[in-house]
Formats: sequence, C-alpha cells, structure tokens
Amino acid sequence: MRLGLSLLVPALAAVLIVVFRARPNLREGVSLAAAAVLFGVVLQLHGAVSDGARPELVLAEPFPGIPLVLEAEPLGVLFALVASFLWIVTTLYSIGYMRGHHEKNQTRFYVFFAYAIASVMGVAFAGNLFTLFVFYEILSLTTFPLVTHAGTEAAKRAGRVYLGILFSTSIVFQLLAIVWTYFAAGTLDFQAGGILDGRVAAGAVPVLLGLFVFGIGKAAVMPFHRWLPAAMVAPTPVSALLHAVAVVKAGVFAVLKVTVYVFGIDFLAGTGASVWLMWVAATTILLGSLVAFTKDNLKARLAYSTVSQLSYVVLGAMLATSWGVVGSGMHIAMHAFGKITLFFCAGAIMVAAHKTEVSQLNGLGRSMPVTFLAFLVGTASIVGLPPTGGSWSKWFLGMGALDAGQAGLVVVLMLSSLLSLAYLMEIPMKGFFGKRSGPPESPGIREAPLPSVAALVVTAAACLLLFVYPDPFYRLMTMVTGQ
Amino acid sequence: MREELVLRVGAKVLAPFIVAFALYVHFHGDYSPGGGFQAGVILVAAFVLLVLVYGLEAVQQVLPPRFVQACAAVGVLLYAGTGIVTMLLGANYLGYNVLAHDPEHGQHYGILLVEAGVLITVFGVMATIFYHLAGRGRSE
Amino acid sequence: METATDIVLLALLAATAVGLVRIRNLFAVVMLAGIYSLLSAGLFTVLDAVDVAFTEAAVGAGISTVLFLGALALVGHREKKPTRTGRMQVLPLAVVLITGAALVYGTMDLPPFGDAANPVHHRVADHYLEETYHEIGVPNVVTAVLASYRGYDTMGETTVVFAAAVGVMLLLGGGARRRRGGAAPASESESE
Amino acid sequence: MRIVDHLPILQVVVPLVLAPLCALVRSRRLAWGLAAAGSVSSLVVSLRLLSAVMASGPISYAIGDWAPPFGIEYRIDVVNAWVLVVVSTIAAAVAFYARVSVQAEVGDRRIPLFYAAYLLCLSGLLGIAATGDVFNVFVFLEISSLSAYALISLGRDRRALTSAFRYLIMGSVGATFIVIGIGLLYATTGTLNMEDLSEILPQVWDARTVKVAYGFLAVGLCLKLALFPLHLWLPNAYAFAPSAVTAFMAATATKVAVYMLLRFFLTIFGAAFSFGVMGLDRLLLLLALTAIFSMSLVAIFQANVKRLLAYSSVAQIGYMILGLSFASVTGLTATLLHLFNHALMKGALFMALGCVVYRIGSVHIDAMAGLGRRMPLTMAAFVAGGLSLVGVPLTVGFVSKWYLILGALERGWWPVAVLVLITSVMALVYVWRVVEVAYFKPPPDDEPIAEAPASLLVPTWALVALNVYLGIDAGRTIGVAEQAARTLMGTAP
Amino acid sequence: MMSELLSQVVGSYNYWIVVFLMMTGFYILISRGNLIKKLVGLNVFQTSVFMLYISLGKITGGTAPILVDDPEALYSNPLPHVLILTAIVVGIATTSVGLALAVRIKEAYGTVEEDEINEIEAGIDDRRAPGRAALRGP
Repeated sequence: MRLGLSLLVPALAAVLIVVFRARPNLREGVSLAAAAVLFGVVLQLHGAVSDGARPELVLAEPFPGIPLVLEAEPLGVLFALVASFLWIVTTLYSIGYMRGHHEKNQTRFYVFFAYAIASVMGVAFAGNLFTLFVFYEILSLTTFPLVTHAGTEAAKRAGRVYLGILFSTSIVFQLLAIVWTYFAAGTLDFQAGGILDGRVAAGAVPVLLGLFVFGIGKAAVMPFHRWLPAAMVAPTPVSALLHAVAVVKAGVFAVLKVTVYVFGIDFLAGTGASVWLMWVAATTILLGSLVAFTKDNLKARLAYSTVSQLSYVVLGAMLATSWGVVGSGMHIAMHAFGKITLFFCAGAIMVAAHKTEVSQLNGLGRSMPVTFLAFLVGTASIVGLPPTGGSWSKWFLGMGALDAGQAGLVVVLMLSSLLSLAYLMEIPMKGFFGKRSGPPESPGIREAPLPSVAALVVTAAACLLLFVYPDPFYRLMTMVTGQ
Repeated sequence: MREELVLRVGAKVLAPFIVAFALYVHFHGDYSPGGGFQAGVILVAAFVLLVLVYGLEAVQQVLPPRFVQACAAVGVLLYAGTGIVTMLLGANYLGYNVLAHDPEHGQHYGILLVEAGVLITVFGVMATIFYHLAGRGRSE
Repeated sequence: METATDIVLLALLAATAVGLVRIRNLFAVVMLAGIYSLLSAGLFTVLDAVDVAFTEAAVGAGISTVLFLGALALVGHREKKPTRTGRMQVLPLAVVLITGAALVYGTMDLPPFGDAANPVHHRVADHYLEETYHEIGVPNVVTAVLASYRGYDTMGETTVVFAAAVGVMLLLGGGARRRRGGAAPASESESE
Repeated sequence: MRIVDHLPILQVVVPLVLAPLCALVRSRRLAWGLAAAGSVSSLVVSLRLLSAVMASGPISYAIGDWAPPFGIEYRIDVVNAWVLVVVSTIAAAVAFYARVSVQAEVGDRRIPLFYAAYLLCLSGLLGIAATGDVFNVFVFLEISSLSAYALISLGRDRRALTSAFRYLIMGSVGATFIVIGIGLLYATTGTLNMEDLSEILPQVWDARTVKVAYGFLAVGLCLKLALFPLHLWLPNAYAFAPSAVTAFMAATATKVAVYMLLRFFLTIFGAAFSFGVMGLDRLLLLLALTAIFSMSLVAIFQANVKRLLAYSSVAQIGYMILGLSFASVTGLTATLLHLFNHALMKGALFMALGCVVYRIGSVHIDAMAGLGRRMPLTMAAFVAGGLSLVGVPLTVGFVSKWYLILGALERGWWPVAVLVLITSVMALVYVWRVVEVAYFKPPPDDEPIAEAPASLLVPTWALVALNVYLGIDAGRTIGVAEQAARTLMGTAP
Repeated sequence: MMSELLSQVVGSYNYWIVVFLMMTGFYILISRGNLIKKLVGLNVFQTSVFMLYISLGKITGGTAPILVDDPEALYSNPLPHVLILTAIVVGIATTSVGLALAVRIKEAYGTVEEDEINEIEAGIDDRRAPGRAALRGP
C-alpha cells in the first residue's frame, strides 16, 4: 500500500501541477507538499523495513512468472530516503532558481520533475530485474524533456547524446544481460545471496557482469560516460537532480543491487569475476578526476567529478566484500548530499552573479559568503574529509579494498581524493581569496534568492550532520550485507 | 455506316445464335465440355460483336453500364447465397444435397444455380471491363 | 498419333514463344499471344482436357486479346527499343536459367508422363471418377468437381473475377483525365 | 446444426457476401456500414473460434459436405485461429478509421467500390488463413492480391499507380511460383488437402520433385511476404497507398504470408523436413539477419515517413523469420507474438500518419515540423507506437523481442541476440528522427493546424491502447502463441 | 546408364518443353520494360504453367473425363482440369487489372516504358509537400 503511494504521490502531484499551471504559487506548493508527503511515506517504509518487514506489491504480470513488482528492502529504502528527501530540497531550490532565472515552460519542468521522482521510486523499490529495467527506462524518458528544457540546438544535441547512450547501452547490454539471467536462472527476482550461483559457467560470469555494469549506462562507467557532461545544458536544478540524485544514483544503485541480489557477493568473490571491472572503475575514477581538472566551466567540472565519484560506488560493488558493499551504499547517500550542495552553489552563483566559469569566480565569495561556505562543506564531503559524511563512505570503501586484497585500489582512492581536493578546493579558494580582476563588479551582486540559499544551507548542514550521525544509512547497509 | 449494312444485319442475325449457343454451353455443361464460365465468355463475345458493329453508345442504351456492373455483383451473390441457403437448410456450406428431396437432384439444382452465378458474374465483369476500356478512349 | 500431335504443337508453341520475345510491335505481340493461346488450347485437347481447351480458347485467344487491344488503343502499340541491350538482359537471363534448371531438376523425379499408375491419379482423382455418377449424377466429371466437390474454389474464382471488375472500375471509373505534375496531382472526382 | 458449427465458413463468407452488396449500393454511408459490419463480425467470429479451438482442439469444416480430402476443408487450429484474430482485429480498427480518412483521400464517387475491394481483400486474407486446402490458398490469395493492387493504386500520388503495377507483377510471379510448387506437390502425392499432404509427404521426401516444390513455394511465399531481397515491391506500395490501405495492408497482408510460410513449411512439409532435410533454418537465419540489419539502416535515411515505416516493416518481417529460423518452440512463439504485435504497432503508426496526411497532406519529415504541439494526440500515438516498435518495456514490442532473444540464447547464438538488440537501437534512431522533428522543430508557417478528428483518433488510440495493454498483461497472448508454436512444431500435448 | 538417360528424356520431354515455355514467359516478364509486354509475358508464363498441370493429368490412351457407358474406359485425371479452369480465370482477372493500371500509368506519365517512368519518378521532389489543397476532404 505504502509502496503504491510512493509511486502515486509524485504521479498525482504531476497531474495537480498541470491543473494549477496558471497559478505558480499553488503549483509550487503542490510540488513541495507532495515531496514532503513522499518523504513521510518513505520514512514509514523505512520503519517497517527496519523492523524486518519486506512489503511487496505486484502491479501487473506482463509475462508469466515475471511480474512487475515493488518490494521494499534496505538498499532500496536507503536510495528512496535520499531521493525523496532531496526532492524536497531541490523543489525549494528550483522555486528560487527558476523564478530568478526566468525560465520558460516551468510547468513542464515541474511535471517531468515529479514523473522523474516517481520513476526513481520505482527503481528504488523494484522487486525484480524486469521491474528495475522498466523504471530505469521510464526514468530515461521522463528526464529527457528536463535535459532538453532549453529547447536550443545545443540542448537538442545534448538530448540526443543523453538518450542515445542511455538507451543503446540499456537495450544492447542490459536487456541482453537480463534475458541471459532469466535464461540461466529461470527467474529475475532479487534474492539475498543472488540467483545465479552455480547457474552460469564460471567463464561466462565476468562477461555477464560486464554486460550489467556497462549496460547500466546511468552509472557512467567509462567509456559510456559521455551523456553525463552532455546533459549539462539542463537547468541547474535538473543537473542537481540528475547528477546528484535521480539518474546517476539510479545507475549505481542498480549496479549495487545487481551485484548483491542477482550475483551475490560470495559468488562473485568466489569466481573473481569482478576483478577486471574493479580496474575499469578505478580507471574511470582517475580519468574522471583528471578531466575535471581541465574544465574551466563550473558545471562541467562538477560533471566529471560526478563521473569519477560514481565509479567509487561501482568499485565498492565490484569489490564483492561486505565492507565494500557498505561503503558503496553509504557513498550513494553521502555523495548525493555533497554533490547536490555543490550544484546548488553553482546554480546560485549563476543566478546571482551570472558566472559560469571557474576563472570568473575571483573574490566572489566575499559577496556570497553563505554559498561559498556551503561549497566548501560540499567539497570536504566529496573529498572525504572529516567532519563530513563523505569521510565514512571513503573509509568503508578503503576497508573493502583491503578485505578484497586489492591494496593497489587503496592507492587509487587516495590519489583520486587528492585530485578532487585540488580541483574542487580551487573554487572556494578563489572565491574567498582571489583578487577581483578588471573593473569592480556592479555592486548589485548578492546572495541568490532565499529559497535557493535555504536549500543549499540545508544540504550542507546535512553533510556535516551525517558525519556525526551516519547511523540510519549504516544500519540499512549492514542489513543488506547481513552483518 | 451505311456500307456496313451487311455487317449490321449479319450481327443482328448472328447475335441470337451466339446467345443460344452460350445457353446451350451453359445448360449442357453437365454432359459435355462447358459450363457457366465458358457460356459467360461466349455471351461477352456476342456483346463485343454488337459493340463493334453498332457502337458503344447504342449497346450501352440496351445494356446500361450500371446493369452489367450489377450483374457482376449479383452473380457472386447468387453463388454465395446458394451456400447460405444450403446452410439454412441444415447442410454445410454449399452442401447441395438438401436442395431437393433426394441428393442427386439436390446436386443438380445446386450445380445449376452456382453455374448461373458464374455465368452472370463473368458476363457482368467482362462487359464492365470492356465498357471501361472502350469508354476510356472516347471521353478524352 | 497423339504423341506426334503433341510434339508438333509443343514445337509450334516454342516457336511462338521465341517470336514473342523478339517482336516489338505490340499489336503483333498481342496477336501472337492469341495464337499461343490457341495452340495451347489445341495441346489441352490432345491431353484430354477439353473443358480447359474450350476455356483457354475463349479466354486466352478471345477475351484476353480483346482487352489487350482495347488497352493498346490507349497506350500506343510500339515497344521502345531497349536502350541498355547488353547489360539489361544478363540478370533476368540468369534468374530464368536458374529457375528453369531447378524445374528440370525437379521433373527428373516426376513419374513418367502419361502413366496411369502415377500417384497423381490416385488418392483423390479416382474417387471422383468412380463416385461422381452415384454421388452427383453428372457425366462430365470436370463439371462435377468444379461445381460441387471443389465448388468452393469456383466460388473463389468467381470472386476473383468480381474483384477484377471492382479493381478496373476503381481504376478507370473516374473518367479519363490526364494527371500531371508533382507528387500529388488532383484527383478525378474533384472535377465532379 | 447450430450456427456455432458454421463459424469457420462464416468467418470468410460474411465479408465475401457483403463485398458485392457494397458494390451494388450507391450510398457511401451504407457501403461503409457494410464494411464496418463485416469487419466487426469477423472479429467476433474469430475470437469465438479462437476460444473454441483453445478449449477443444482443431475444428474441421467440410465445405459442400464432401469429406476431405475429396472436398475442400476448412481446418482451424490454434495457429490460424490466432492469425484470424490478428487480421480481423486490424480490420475492425481500420474499418472505423477508414470512414473519414478514405473520404478525404479517395474521393466520394468511388467509396462504395473502395469498401467492396476492402471487404474482398479482407475475406481473401481470412480465407487464406482458414483453409486446409493448398489450391484454395491460391484462389483466396488472388482475391486478396487483386483487391490489394486496386486499393494501393488509389493513392493520391501518381506513383501509387506504378507501385501497384510493380506489386502486381511481383505478386503474380509469387503466386505463379506457388502454383508451380503446389502442382509439383500434387504430382507426387495426388492430393491437395493439407492434412493429407502432411501424412503422405514423409514417404516421398527423397524425391527431387518435392525439394524443388519446396524451393518454388519458398520463393513464391517470400515474394509475398517481402522477405529481403524479394521486398522491392513493398516500400513504395506502402508509401503511396491511401493511409487506411497502408495501415490495413502493413498490418495484415505480410502477416498472412508469414502464416502461409509457417503452414507450408511446418505443418505440410513438417519441421523435421524443413529443418532437417532442407536446412531451412540456416538460410532463413542469414536472410532474416540481412533483412533486419540492412532495412533498418535504409529506414534511418528515409525522408518520407511512410516509406521509412515501410522499410521498417521489411526489417520487422525479418524478426518474424528470425524466430522461425531458431527452429524451436520459443523462436516460433516469438514469431507468432511478433505477428500480432507488429500488426498492432504498425497499424497504430500508419494510422497516426494517416491523421497527419488528413491535416497537412504530406508525410515528408520536413512537413511534420512542430506537429507535436499542433496535433498532440496524433503525435503522442505515433510516439507510443514508435516506442513499441523499438521494443520499450510495457509495450507489446518488448514482449516479442524478449522471446526472440530468449530463443537466440536457447540456441546459443549470442551474436544474433546482440544483433537483434542493436537493430532495436536502430529502430530507436529512425523513430526518434520523427519525434525530434515533431517536437523540437518549429512549424514552418503560422498556418493553424488542428488536431485530427475524433473518428480518426479513436481507432488509432484503440490500437495504441492494445499496444500498451497487451504489453502489460501479455500472459494470454503469450499462452496462445506458445500453444500455436507447439502445434506447428508438432509437440502439442 | 545411357538407356536410363534416354528413358528419362522420353519420359520427361513433355515437361521439359513446358519448362522452356514457362521460362520464356518468365523472361519476357522480367526482362522487358514495356508494361504491356510484361503482361503478355505473364500470360505466357501462366499458360505454360497450365500446360504443366494438364500434362500431369494425362493418362496415355485415356479420354476426356466425361463418363460413358463403358466399364473399360480409361479417363484422364479431371482434377488438374478443374484447377486450371480456375487458374485461367484468375489469370484473365489479373491481366485486366494490370491493363487498367497500365492505361492509368500512361495517362499519368505519358509512357508505359519502365525506364522512362523511373526517370520521371527520380525527378519528383518529395519535399514539395502538396499541402492541404490537394486533399479532397474538409
């Protein structure tokens, strides 16, 4: 029932948004209220799941034996918690951003935003691979209008890349992997310990796993990461949603879920099938960081940072150890809060100061201290510095790597942290200490509109809070690994 | 056209014989080669002869295009209808046995009816096609 | 005697067919096609298919020729000289040769021509010959099979003819108006 | 005898009788009413037949009360009951669609004759599917083909005439090849009844005549079903025919030809002969893959959207043949599912294009700029149909693709599975080209374009709804297709 | 071996000439550009197929299948005759639709030669949308 609500609330919100399209205040009110209600629903689910319940809801049965089914389990609840909470914040932020930026077609924006969240809920609570695939594809479709929101030639091109990569990887690799799984296991249900153990020849496991990892294009593992920077043309709240919450996290979440519930980490560890993919992930981590370095455009830099960070999650999953999985799941949450803070800040800078390039930020921090402080917190969380939540996930990932006997990966993690420290720290440093070049800016530069600032303060605060109190996420992840 | 008097008279004389021959071919189809289809074609031959001699308009007045078109449809209806009648009488589709008191007569009636359907359709269709092809040249 | 007639007729048919390929005056072609039909009708008679011969003569040599001539009056009667004589004929020739070779290959295993023991004459055909008199009471077995045993085929045949009439009426029923110009010229019935 | 026992013959005869009536009446409305009544009645009959056959096995109907093989037999099993449902479902949708569409594209005077030809075509297709006699197949094939030539020639573009003529030539060659094949079969067996043939043929497998007959039937049928490289007649025929005709033909004619292929090769010759002796699977695999790949590629570069979809149809026929080439129950299930599913999606897509033609008179891709806003419902239907064509989950397209891939994996043919998926992406590309133009390009001028009328939209959306509904609840269609596949493979319980 | 071949030839000569006729018709059909000539080719092709069928039904020494009061009478097979009667009718139906199409093509293109038609069609610009004016409807 509550599972159904988790899809229904945002979908209903979308309808109401259309109904109230002529009255912006009411329209945004509906968005906010729906976000709050959804978060409440997910919290309740969290309670139930913590008590050991596994609510299930069959929506339809397209194929005999392969239903479209929702099921709440710890990993999904973790993802849903993050996504639904950040929906509230993002909505708050968008109100300030969209009005401050005078965007067109705001109603369409909110409608598809709501649909995107509904599909994220579907991904989070998918009870089998088929359901996961369905909502995964719906998510690609519902976010497409958001990516191409501007409607310009550039936006169109970006949309083509976005949909092209996401659809072709999911159709060619992921679907093949799913049918293969069904062919081998006779079922697609997610089960603790996996369904493939002993059903696939050992030699084929690395291939099948590779099909999943590359087929889940939203995880942006190189070389299928191009859509992510391309989608930068979207309005900033969309970027925030795409890159911090909905789309990318749906991708890495799917990878993690497949690893844990389809393959089973014991099976993977036993066959060593995931080792080659660890190094693919490690390469993505390093290359993503290096590319981020070269980008002057703030959003592009953040995008490549995301590419790099996503592979942390993938790496954690591929480690196929308990700590790795815990770290992976924690990183979904921690990176979400950190990265969304950074994007909010980037958007705030764009709305308030109309700056998009890193090199233009000199001295801006003095006009927008709150924004740049929040950016600093977000940076710390992404890099993994205490006292922010990000340090926990990095810690567990490192433990996982050692557990898996891959000391080399620990070096990669350290190296990449240093790199991200370098390319992210440059921004608040410039903001606070950089000299303004050229003629003094027009004196009008102030903080962004209140809702936006409030939103980024909330997420930055959450980054700090999660250092002290990572418990909810940690507990969920230990339930997943069964420790 | 006066010098074609011989032709006209000849055609006039010949046409009834051709029609009679067609009817013979039709009704004698049970015993000798021939049947509805061949009879229909022969009827068309008579018709073509008349058109060639008297001209399209004159023949069209006697046999209006709509009439021959209707023939084309009616023949099919007659054939298919025979099947429906046998169905209503309790047999399978086109099971002629039930058309009369005993199967053999039933078969006779059935064959006669459907051959008539063929005759009418073939005549109607061929005449229609001929009208259209021949008429095409003039209206230009 | 039968065989001799058969051979002569077949040879004539072959000669006519070759003529049909070569002649370019369409009037002559249509006339020759009529002759081809007449010859084949003769062949059918020799092969005991009198009903078929009758029909072929009436349709192939009669109706069909009339229709062809009617059409020729409208489209002109001279076939253009093929412009690409050399290249054009190779592919069709290859297709025809392969098809023909396949058919000849297939006839190798065909039961000998005219043998009463061939499977083709049993299973169904002998039933017709034996039972027609009792079941239908008509001496012409062809008529019996045509109108009763396989009467449904004949109904289909009638429908095909009717379909042809519908097709011709749809195509030529609009009155003759030349359509010219671009992709979607105006239609006939607009003028009405 | 109850009327229920006559269902097999009523299936075909009702539209066949209504056709001459259509030609007799002068009123357009009455003619349309007859066509609609005929289509709906065949849908009702076919559904009842399907449920009867599913419940209690094949039905045999001896026409003229002559016991087979002496008379002509109608024999309905799950396979052809399924095909009858496919054809009559589309026919019913198209009949309602045609009323307004045909009036706009064909003109008033010829409308009664149009519906006569439509009903003839329908009854021809149904007759092919229902019959259990090989020569009867030929007769009804010609009924449907002749009326199809006429229907296609009615397109407004003058190229409709030449495409109809080419179709006539290719179709007649195909039919003649089929007649040769049937003749050779008859020569070796002495019978024309399918059931009878399937019993006698195993005794004469070795005869070269049988193999040559097989070859001629294969070529003839492949011409009819437009299997690459014998597809040349199809793209133009679909592109220039009136919209309602395109929707009807694209969704039914080639499907019935595929059915004929299945019936001849699997029921009459038998799976053992086709796959074991003739090695049909390998040849078809090659042709199907080439068809799918090359035709999807060609479709991507078409500027005329109707032609684009026509090439896509040739590719999709490749999918059906691919399923057959797996020589397994799963593969055939995929074929039979795709038979129906492709009919549903192409029907919906061509109907949506018909709405576009109705309003703007062209389906050139440039002419469709900005239509997403001008005709939202039409274009939404197009998008939905297109997604189904791509094989997005929760549409019927996904269901058939699923079984196709499963079949490939069963055979261990990985590259085939990958190729199928890659061509789905190609389908996405050509569908997306249209979507992009319709939604992102501004309309060329400010001439207001209204949404298509409800009488066109309702049937279109009915098919779209089926596309989605049967994609979400595919259990029943899968069940029927699977049982039909077992029947064809001779492994039915 | 030789005699086997000979008997093969004697047994099949009828079929072989029929095959030759068929292929001649088929050749005219696919090699000629004139639409009328194509239809003539189709006719020849089909008529020759009819001969194949009728040859199959022939029994040496038999008579036409019209029953006479003679128990010893040997009749040729009536079934191919029936099938071919049907096929002849189908053939003429196809021919007439083909001719009607050819007439219309002549009116629309001014020619019935395939290469000239192709040339004209290659020159048609699809981009020039006919617009709504070309539609008859509302």
